[in-house]
Amino acid sequence: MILPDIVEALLLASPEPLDERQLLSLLADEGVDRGELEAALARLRRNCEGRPLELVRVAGGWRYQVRREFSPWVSRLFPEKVGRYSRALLETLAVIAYRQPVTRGDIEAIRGVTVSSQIIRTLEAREWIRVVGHKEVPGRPALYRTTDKFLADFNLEALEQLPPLPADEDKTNTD
Amino acid sequence: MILPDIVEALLLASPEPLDERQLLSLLADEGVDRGELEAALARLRRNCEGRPLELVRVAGGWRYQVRREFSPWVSRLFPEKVGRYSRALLETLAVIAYRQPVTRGDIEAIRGVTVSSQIIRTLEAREWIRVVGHKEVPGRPALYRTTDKFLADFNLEALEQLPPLPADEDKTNTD
Amino acid sequence: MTGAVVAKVRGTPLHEFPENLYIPPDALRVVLEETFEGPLDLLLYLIQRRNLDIMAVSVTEVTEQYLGYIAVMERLRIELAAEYLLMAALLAEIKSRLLLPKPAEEEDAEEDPRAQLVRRLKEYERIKQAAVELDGLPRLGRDLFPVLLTADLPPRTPNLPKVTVDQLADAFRQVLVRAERGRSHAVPRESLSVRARMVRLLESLGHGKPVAFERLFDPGEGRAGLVVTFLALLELCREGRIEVLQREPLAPIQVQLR
Repeated sequence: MILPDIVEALLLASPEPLDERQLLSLLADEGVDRGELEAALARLRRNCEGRPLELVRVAGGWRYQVRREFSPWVSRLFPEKVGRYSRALLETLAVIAYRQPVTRGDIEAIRGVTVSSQIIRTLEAREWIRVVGHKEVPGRPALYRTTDKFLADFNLEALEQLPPLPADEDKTNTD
Repeated sequence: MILPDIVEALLLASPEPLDERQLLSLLADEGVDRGELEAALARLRRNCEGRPLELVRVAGGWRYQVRREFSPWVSRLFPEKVGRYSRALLETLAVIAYRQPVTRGDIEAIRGVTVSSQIIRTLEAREWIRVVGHKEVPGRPALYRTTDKFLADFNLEALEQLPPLPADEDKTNTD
Repeated sequence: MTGAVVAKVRGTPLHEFPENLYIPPDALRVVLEETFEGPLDLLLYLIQRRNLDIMAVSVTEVTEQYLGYIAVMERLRIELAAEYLLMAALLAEIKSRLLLPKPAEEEDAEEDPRAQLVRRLKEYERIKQAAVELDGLPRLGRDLFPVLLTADLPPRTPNLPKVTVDQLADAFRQVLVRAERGRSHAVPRESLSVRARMVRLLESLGHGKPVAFERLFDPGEGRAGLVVTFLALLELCREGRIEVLQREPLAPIQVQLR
């Protein structure tokens, strides 16, 4: 058995992305070191060239996925999942992603409308956001942050990879 | 896009195996015929040679799977939880081991609580106890003994090797 | 705008918002509820329709238009979300300030509501844009699909719990200790609980009517409890406090106070 094959087998069979630390611990008996693992991962990435799947690094680890070009066909497998979200949900998610941690009050101040509990529940059910604490103001409102699963589901490794917000020339946005 | 790539993408992303009929209906817009599909599948099978995954025909259709040779590593992804036996089970087994042959009534008298049939079944399923006869009293209750497998599993050659119980000699001496 | 459906009114698509203030009355509610994400969004639309920069916008003009919408809504008695009315009040205030000469010393007293509004509009515009871009990112389940393969694993021998001989000896010691404890305290405790059970039985028979024999037993108590109840019944019989009746052979047994 050679290392890249074993790593490929692990990543293909894992329901969740696996990061380097997890892979090294799965391969502890074989005494694989980090350098060898990284070389194996690099090789597996190259092996995907010209193939319908790709190996990507997202938040949480490495994941094999079918390339975007094939979504017209693959999405036919999941006709019920349209994957369309309302503007209200996307705007709420955007406020949390770009301004985290935020309370519902913060979201309402930015969007100018009440935040529906349904939207918050949907975002929590998708595990895209979670409560990370409470703001020390009267009522102790919950503070929301996005999760690693949010990043992974949007094909991102870190928050810094989010598309930049349009420039804020006049710096009126304090605090 | 070429047909084998599309079929590969579909099979890699599908949670269930796909048979030829399903694949043809997913590719209806492309006007793929059965011969072309079969050629694509044959090619995909060949492409797997020497790789950690294989394309196999199972009851529901075609599916990619990780080869058996990789199970030593892949099974580490799914560690099995080792259960624990309840105190009631251990005590029942202990009473049978130290006081055999015993009836359920004897076990209940010693432990002071009812013996669940589930426990007796579990112990019989592990082949640690078995019925060796019936007590000649009304109802003719079954008499249980431990088995040779019990001795083997507990690393004993004979019942005499069971740890001696100080309380056995002087039953009132219970500090 | 032309081409894209901006709203549907009873199934008829509207391809653009009518110029000026006229919106078919039926459409107004739909437009406000489904096309705009609130008053900031409506204001942004009014500004962008003129292709203007937020900073350069004539507050007076936008305010006129916004208040115009609100006035139509009120005339049609369409219930408006509170946020729209709040914005109308803010705009009215800004407009009134612009009409009045500004006293110089009030400059820094509080933030100019116009500047505040512009700041909010810009922040909202940024988030609105960010939401569009977020939606444009390749998303798992829509554009990208995770590969999760079945692994061909050999059947596993079930991983049965392990027990050592010491654990077994331990378990038996515990049984013996418990049995011993049970014996030494058995007599006083048992007689006490029979006494108590007799009192309870007398209470439950207190209303004088006969009670079915089985109803006096609670199977949930377990063997010991059932035995205590039975002993209590026998004791009550012996003392002549209760009588046990059976109208004919195999008929239900009944218990009542004597």
